[in-house]
Amino acid sequence: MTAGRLLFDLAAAGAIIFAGLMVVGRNPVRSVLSLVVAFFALAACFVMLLAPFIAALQVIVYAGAILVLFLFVLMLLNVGREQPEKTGRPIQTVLGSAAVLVFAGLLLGMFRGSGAHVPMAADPVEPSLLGDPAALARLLYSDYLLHFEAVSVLLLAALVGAFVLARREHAS
Amino acid sequence: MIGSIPLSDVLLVSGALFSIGIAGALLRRNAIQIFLSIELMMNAANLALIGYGAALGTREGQIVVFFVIAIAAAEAAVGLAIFVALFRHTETIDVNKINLLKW
Amino acid sequence: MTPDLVKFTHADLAAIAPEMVLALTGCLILLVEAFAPRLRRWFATLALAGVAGSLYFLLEAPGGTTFGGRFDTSSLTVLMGLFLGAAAVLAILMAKPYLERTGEEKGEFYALLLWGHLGVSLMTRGLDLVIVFIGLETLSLAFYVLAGFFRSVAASSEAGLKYFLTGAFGSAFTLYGVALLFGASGGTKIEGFARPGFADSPAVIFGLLLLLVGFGFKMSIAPFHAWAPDVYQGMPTPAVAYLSVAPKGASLIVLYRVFSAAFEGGMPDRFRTGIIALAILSMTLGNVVALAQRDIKRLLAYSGIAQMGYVTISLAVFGKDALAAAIVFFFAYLASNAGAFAAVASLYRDETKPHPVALLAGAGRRAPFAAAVLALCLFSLAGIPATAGFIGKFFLFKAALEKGFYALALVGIANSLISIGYYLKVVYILYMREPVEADAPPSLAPADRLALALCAAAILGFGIFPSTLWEVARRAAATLPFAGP
Amino acid sequence: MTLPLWVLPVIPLVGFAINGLLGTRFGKSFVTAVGCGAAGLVTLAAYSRLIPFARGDHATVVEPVVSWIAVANLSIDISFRLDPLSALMLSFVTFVAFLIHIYAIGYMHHETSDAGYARFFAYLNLFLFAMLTLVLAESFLLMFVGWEGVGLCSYLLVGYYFDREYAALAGRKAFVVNRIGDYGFLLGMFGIFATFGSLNYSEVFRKAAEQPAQFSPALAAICLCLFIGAMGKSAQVPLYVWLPDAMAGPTPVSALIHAATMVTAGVYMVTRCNVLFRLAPEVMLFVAVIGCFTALFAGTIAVAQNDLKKVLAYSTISQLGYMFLACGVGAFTVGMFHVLTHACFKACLFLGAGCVMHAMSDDLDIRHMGGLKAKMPITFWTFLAATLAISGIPPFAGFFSKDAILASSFEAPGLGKLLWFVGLFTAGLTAFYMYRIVSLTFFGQFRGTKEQAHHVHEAPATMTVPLVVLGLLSLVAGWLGLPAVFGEHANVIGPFLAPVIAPIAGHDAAHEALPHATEWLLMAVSVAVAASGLYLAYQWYAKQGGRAPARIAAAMPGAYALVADKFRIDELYGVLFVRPYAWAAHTLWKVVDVLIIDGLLNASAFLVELAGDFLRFLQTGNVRNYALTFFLGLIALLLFVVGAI
Amino acid sequence: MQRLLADHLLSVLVFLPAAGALLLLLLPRSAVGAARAFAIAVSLLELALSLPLWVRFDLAQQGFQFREKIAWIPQLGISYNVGLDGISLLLVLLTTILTPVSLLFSYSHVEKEVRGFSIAFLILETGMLGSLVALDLALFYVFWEVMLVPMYFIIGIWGGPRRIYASMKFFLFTMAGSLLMFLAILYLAIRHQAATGVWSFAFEDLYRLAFTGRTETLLFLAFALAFAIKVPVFPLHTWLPDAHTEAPTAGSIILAGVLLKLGVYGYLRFALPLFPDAAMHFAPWLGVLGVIGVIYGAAVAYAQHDMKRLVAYSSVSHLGLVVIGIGAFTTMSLTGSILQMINHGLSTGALFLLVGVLYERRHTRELDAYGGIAGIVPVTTTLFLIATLSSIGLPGLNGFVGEFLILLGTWTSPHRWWAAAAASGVILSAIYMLTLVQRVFWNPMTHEENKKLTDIRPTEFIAAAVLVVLMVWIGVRPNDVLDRIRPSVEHLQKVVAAKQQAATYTRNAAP
Repeated sequence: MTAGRLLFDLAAAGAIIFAGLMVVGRNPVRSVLSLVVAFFALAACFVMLLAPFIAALQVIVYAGAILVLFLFVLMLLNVGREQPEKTGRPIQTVLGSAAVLVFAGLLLGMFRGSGAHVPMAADPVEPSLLGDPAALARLLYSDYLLHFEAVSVLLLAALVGAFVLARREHAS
Repeated sequence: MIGSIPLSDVLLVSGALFSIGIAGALLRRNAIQIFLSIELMMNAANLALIGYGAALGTREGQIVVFFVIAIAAAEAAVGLAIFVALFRHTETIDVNKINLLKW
Repeated sequence: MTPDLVKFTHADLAAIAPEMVLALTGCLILLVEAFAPRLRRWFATLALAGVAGSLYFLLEAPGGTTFGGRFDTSSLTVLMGLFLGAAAVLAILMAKPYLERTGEEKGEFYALLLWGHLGVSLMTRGLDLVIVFIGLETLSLAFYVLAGFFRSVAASSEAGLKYFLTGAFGSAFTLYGVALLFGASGGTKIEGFARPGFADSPAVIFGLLLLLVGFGFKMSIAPFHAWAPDVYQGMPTPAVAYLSVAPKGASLIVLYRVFSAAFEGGMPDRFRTGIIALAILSMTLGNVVALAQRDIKRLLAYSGIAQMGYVTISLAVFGKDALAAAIVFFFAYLASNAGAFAAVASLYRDETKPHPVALLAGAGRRAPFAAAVLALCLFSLAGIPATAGFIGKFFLFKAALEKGFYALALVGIANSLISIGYYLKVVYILYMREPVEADAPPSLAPADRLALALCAAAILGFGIFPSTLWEVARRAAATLPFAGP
Repeated sequence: MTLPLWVLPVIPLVGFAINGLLGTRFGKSFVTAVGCGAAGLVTLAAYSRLIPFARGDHATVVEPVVSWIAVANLSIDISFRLDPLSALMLSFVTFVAFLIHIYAIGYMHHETSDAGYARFFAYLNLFLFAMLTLVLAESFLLMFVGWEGVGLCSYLLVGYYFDREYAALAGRKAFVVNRIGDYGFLLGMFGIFATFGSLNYSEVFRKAAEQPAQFSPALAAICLCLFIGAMGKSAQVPLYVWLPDAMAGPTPVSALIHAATMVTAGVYMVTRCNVLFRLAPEVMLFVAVIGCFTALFAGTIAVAQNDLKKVLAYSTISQLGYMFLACGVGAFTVGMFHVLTHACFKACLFLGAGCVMHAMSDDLDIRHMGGLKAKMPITFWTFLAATLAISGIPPFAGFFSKDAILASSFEAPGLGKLLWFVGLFTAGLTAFYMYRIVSLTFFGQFRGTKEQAHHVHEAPATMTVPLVVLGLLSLVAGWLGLPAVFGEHANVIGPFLAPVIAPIAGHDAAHEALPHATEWLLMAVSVAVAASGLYLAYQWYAKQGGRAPARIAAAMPGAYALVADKFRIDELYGVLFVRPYAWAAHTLWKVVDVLIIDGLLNASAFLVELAGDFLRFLQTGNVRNYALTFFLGLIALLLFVVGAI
Repeated sequence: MQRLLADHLLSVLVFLPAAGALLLLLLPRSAVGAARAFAIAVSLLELALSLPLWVRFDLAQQGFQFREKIAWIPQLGISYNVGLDGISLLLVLLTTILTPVSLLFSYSHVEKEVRGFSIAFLILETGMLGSLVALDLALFYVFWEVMLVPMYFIIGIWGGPRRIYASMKFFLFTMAGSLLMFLAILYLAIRHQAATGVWSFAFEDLYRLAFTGRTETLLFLAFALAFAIKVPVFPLHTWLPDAHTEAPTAGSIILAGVLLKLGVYGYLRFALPLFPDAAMHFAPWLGVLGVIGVIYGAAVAYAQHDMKRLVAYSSVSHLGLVVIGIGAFTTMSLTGSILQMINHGLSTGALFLLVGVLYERRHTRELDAYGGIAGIVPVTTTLFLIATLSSIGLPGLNGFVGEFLILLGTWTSPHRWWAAAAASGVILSAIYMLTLVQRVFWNPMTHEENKKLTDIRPTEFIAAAVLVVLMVWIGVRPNDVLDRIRPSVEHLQKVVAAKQQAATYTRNAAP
């Protein structure tokens, strides 16, 4: 039981707990916030898993940018806390939760079983160097160049799309 | 094993988070909360990727996560824009109330 | 690890050129929109030029894999590129008059269409699941927006929401599947799956199923179809015309790529049975529910679900000829379905309202050409001989019977009988009902006329002279490694 | 040079074609010329062949014209045959037909429309064509052509007044009932072909006569079928019902088709097939019994009828019964002899009735007539001659033929005596009812309306001349067949027809003639019976004005009504066949077609639609449900695929 | 041009109408008269071109003539492969005769969408001719289905009040059958490929395949169902009365005249030679269904109040007879059946035409709406009477010869009682047809409006007269036709017998 192990477990536990809160909470603002916490916890896990750079991204981009954006929108639309189901169609809830349990059972069962056995890479990277940003960057601009270009288009599309949808009609 | 952390634990956590995300997506009615749950699902995937990558001893996992984060950001932008656009019509983002198109 | 930073060869450039052209055309259109709005009349032309250019480069591109074996240029990708290009061209052609009628002639539409098209083409060409995933997301993002493009129309925005939520949900599963496969194969390259016994581990099966579900969602295979009718109904018709064809073809190719690599020992029986179940469910549900539809776009959506059921037969049969058959089927489906949507786009006066089938009454006399093409497309979808649709089914069922899937073929046949029920219903309304609307449908715009003519020509052309297409498709299919013959 | 036989049918056919196509345009006189011209021409042509034939050695002539149907081992030629039998038929068919054509000129005079007039003569010619084909045919199939042809013409001519419902109905009835007979004929032909491998007379009869043992087993059935055909055509019980109704046609038609020629086709056919019939004795017996019964049955009905033509119709049926009786007891020549004589006097009777009808302005009810003797003498005398003939009073024609029939039935083994007795009784009956109508029509006081009274007049020459000719014939025609007692060669017709009755190997055709004494006795008896019948009728109707019969009728009303209603056979058939069929047809349609078959189909279609209507509501419009279905689908797959591993 | 007609006569015949239809597309929709005239002209030209077939047809030759073969989908050995034998020759001529007849009749009666009507009709003719000459099963299937679409439109657009239901029923019924046949055809080709390593859909090649009992049974049933629906064999007939009743006159003529025959034709051409054992095994069923059809059709016809419906059911009865002839499978009965197809085409065609003549004037088909009109419309009456007599098989007209041959041939087959039972049709047909004649043309005139009826028009008269002339001709000189049928029938029987032996041989050889 090393310190790293302990930290990971704590962070994981935190992530799961706050994720749970995010889901059960009726108040959207509260669930955003709990998700922020969950993401921080996840970032911690990433660090434990030798991916400090990603952890940083996780904090900056996800917890920072994205979820803040969520908050903005929430404020903008000031939607209150979700009303309890009046329509009384419990089938969605019942079936949904049952299904989720089954799925979790399958997935986790698979992981507990043989699912976790993975082949070692041909030339495994020295663990301490795994998270090395320079190496990551080099990889990004060499093997993953195409992905990089593609994502640029994706972002552009998202940008333009968001603009199209959200701008006020000045024409009319 | 990644350091002292067995891969299976990492995967179990990721699986748990993924399932929680699904639960949220299925049980919440507020579009934004649904979308949050979906973000959680993607993060669960990220965790699995990082775990695998570390266990395999390759950086590819991290790279993938890098892209996933970018995609998630883009998705968020578009998604929220859609919510806003829709909200202009319906004054709500409770998906139970949004069913013009059906049958 | 090589010291030099950027690895970008001429080969890579040549390979990626088509996508670049698309991306740049999109940007160009936006720039024109921003700085010379008077030129908006030329957007469509520009977009067409862009597609044409990308096709040109696609045909020029030297074969083989690039970007470190992550990007494919082969007879398969070229053929699919043509397929997608054709879809894009048709969409653009019908978009111009459509947007003019609705006063929404914005450059963004074309730009997003082109970028989405880019994403789809990445899906067909990527040899790396991450590329595929990025392509998928690009497509999705672009079309989430296009679905909600008519911000002034509640239905459109709702379509956007529904497509977005379900789409994001679906791609989360896809992503998780990618993660699992990455873990199991130690990389994201598809070729990495081609390892003996790879498909034995549950994690891999799990991942493959997640992919199947994720892409099945894009193909709108039942039970992952539910988004399609609503989205089609609310989405601008030209975008639907593209969305209802191109991504489906690309998704099938992706699945074929992945499975052909992963199942080098042949597809496990239970996996296959699962796919068969999807096929049957999709065909039956699509056809039966389509019988009950009142809105032409929803009807076409369900018909599309059923048609994808037929395609899934090919996936279940899983082999060179099956893939070739599926490709032929997709070309037929492109001509018929896009043609149908083109006709619908040109036959309805008010785009922002629903499109009840009943409004088509009397169109046979008021808009003879559009109506005739619509009828032709429907007959083709129904698989009446001398149309492309028949040829598609012909090869599909041949493949199925060849591998001994008799029951599946029988179900397919039974379904095409049901399908005739609703296709003929539309034809009958077109030609045998007195008009209900006072004013005739809008006069046919040249672009629409061209689109319709192209579809009709393709339907009859493929229907009467299918051998070339079949030859090409088989050569294309041969580029994938299949277990056994 | 001799005229080829095929010309004979063709002449009237041409007449038919001309009148049918152009008749309406060129008016009555043209039609008359063509119609009667054709009839006359064909008569001349016929006799140009008959006279040499009769003079010569009566050798059978077969003249093939052209192959008609040739498939596999079936090869039917259009070929014609002239032998004593067909010669006999030919002789009177053409001649009587010609006379009746002439008569029709006068009779149809009052037909207003040229179209109708042309139609009438065209049909008459067509009938002549069919009848000649029937008579001259060399193969069963060709005979069947004529057979159906005459049926068609009877249908067309009975329904000549198409705008009168009863006429239209009668026509249809005639055709359908005949078709029932034809059904038998067809099966008979199939049997013949299956047995003999051919349908040509010469071949079939040769084979049958050569190896009777080999074929006789099949022949019972075949002959039965053939006889069913004959029953239809020659109006035998139970298929006689069409003939009385057929009187709805114009009287010349009744005379020509329903008395003289067509209805005797059955007898002709049976005689033609005598070789086959003689090999099927049980069928022969059946024929005899049916004939005998029909004679009696129809005779009985005739007694109580008041419609002049109806009485004649029933008497025709009864006389046809006699003919079959003759055939049944093996006296085919005698049967044919009666055909000949009957043709003469029955035609005469009908034409006479036609004149009366003409005079009474189409009223046929004998109760309205009376005392016409003075006003229309020619009609009366000819009618009387014919009546005496049919009643069998020597030396009139009927006497000889009928007496021959009675004699041959008397000498027949088995039931012979019984048949003879019934025949004899019927003879008396015949005399009675025939003289009954004579009395009621021509004697006593006129009982019709005023205008009828002064409208009554003798018919024009075109009508009376044929009457006279036929009257004479009904006197002399019988002398062709004087019984043996008048000397060896007294009987002309018997030897003339003898060659038709081919000897059958192993069957001895020769039967010993009756002793003369017996023969005289039989004659005496039959004459006595006939005479008493006449006398009774004269007493009751001419003298006492019908009080006695009225008393009898009053005494047993039920029986009288039954007879007067023709034993209500039509009603019986209605209940047994007609209405059940109509009911079955309707039920089959409504139940099997509409309810069951279409019901099943529409139901299945409806179920599919219903499923669609139900399933579409799974599309709730709520995106969460969509996500759920998606997820459930995934789980199902996982459980099925991964769960298994 | 000369060469074209010499070597590619069949192709010219098949595609000329389609070409005509394309040209019609160029006409403006308003050019009604032109469209009419053009369509008739094309169909007449077609007729003229088809006559050389009759002349140049070599009676001595038993196999197919006027052969043409061009690769179509070479990868699967599918080829444009056409030819003609006696059976198809007659049906082709029937088609080329009935099409102008129908168009001629429609000349004065179709006002709505004349161009569309003409186009549909010409395409229909291409479809019919194509499926009559196709010797490649894929090709056959294509033409077979192509016929469906124009007929669907003809019924659906120019039909009567219940035309929608009728057209839908017609389409679905036929589809239901042919889809199974489609699978069967594919399976055959696959088996051929498996056996020989070569793809082929050509009839001659597939003919060489031998199957185990069960497979052959299934395949045969798949084929037989498709054809039985088209014929139609009881109890698959219920689409026919509706289709006939609702279709416009011209449609009914073609439907009864040609389309139904294609069912029988397909059975003779494909089902029998390909699966002789199964066919022989099921022949008794076929015969029984035929007998039922004869009697049932006749009975139900008698119960009808609607002239067209009555004639439609009479078709069920007549084709039942044809089916019996095929079931009996003697040379005579087969010949009779084929001749009877032609006869039925002529007589029923004429009946529908003349019913149409009345309908166009009075706009009702109810028997009770007529009565006593013989005096008003003598010519129509006469023609109708002749058609009736032909249809009830009066000797001297065409109907009799066919009927007689079928019945006699059946009688000489082991199934004597079929003939005995079916011969009763002689009586029943007389009952319903004469009832029709009586109630329509005879009887007292009860409806004043009938007094104003006008007699047949020249165009109508020509159309009907052609048919009547043919009836008489075939009735008097049946040999002209029989000579052309006989060789093909004998050939067919030889082929079937040969394959039966071969098949049994291979089956015994197989372990």
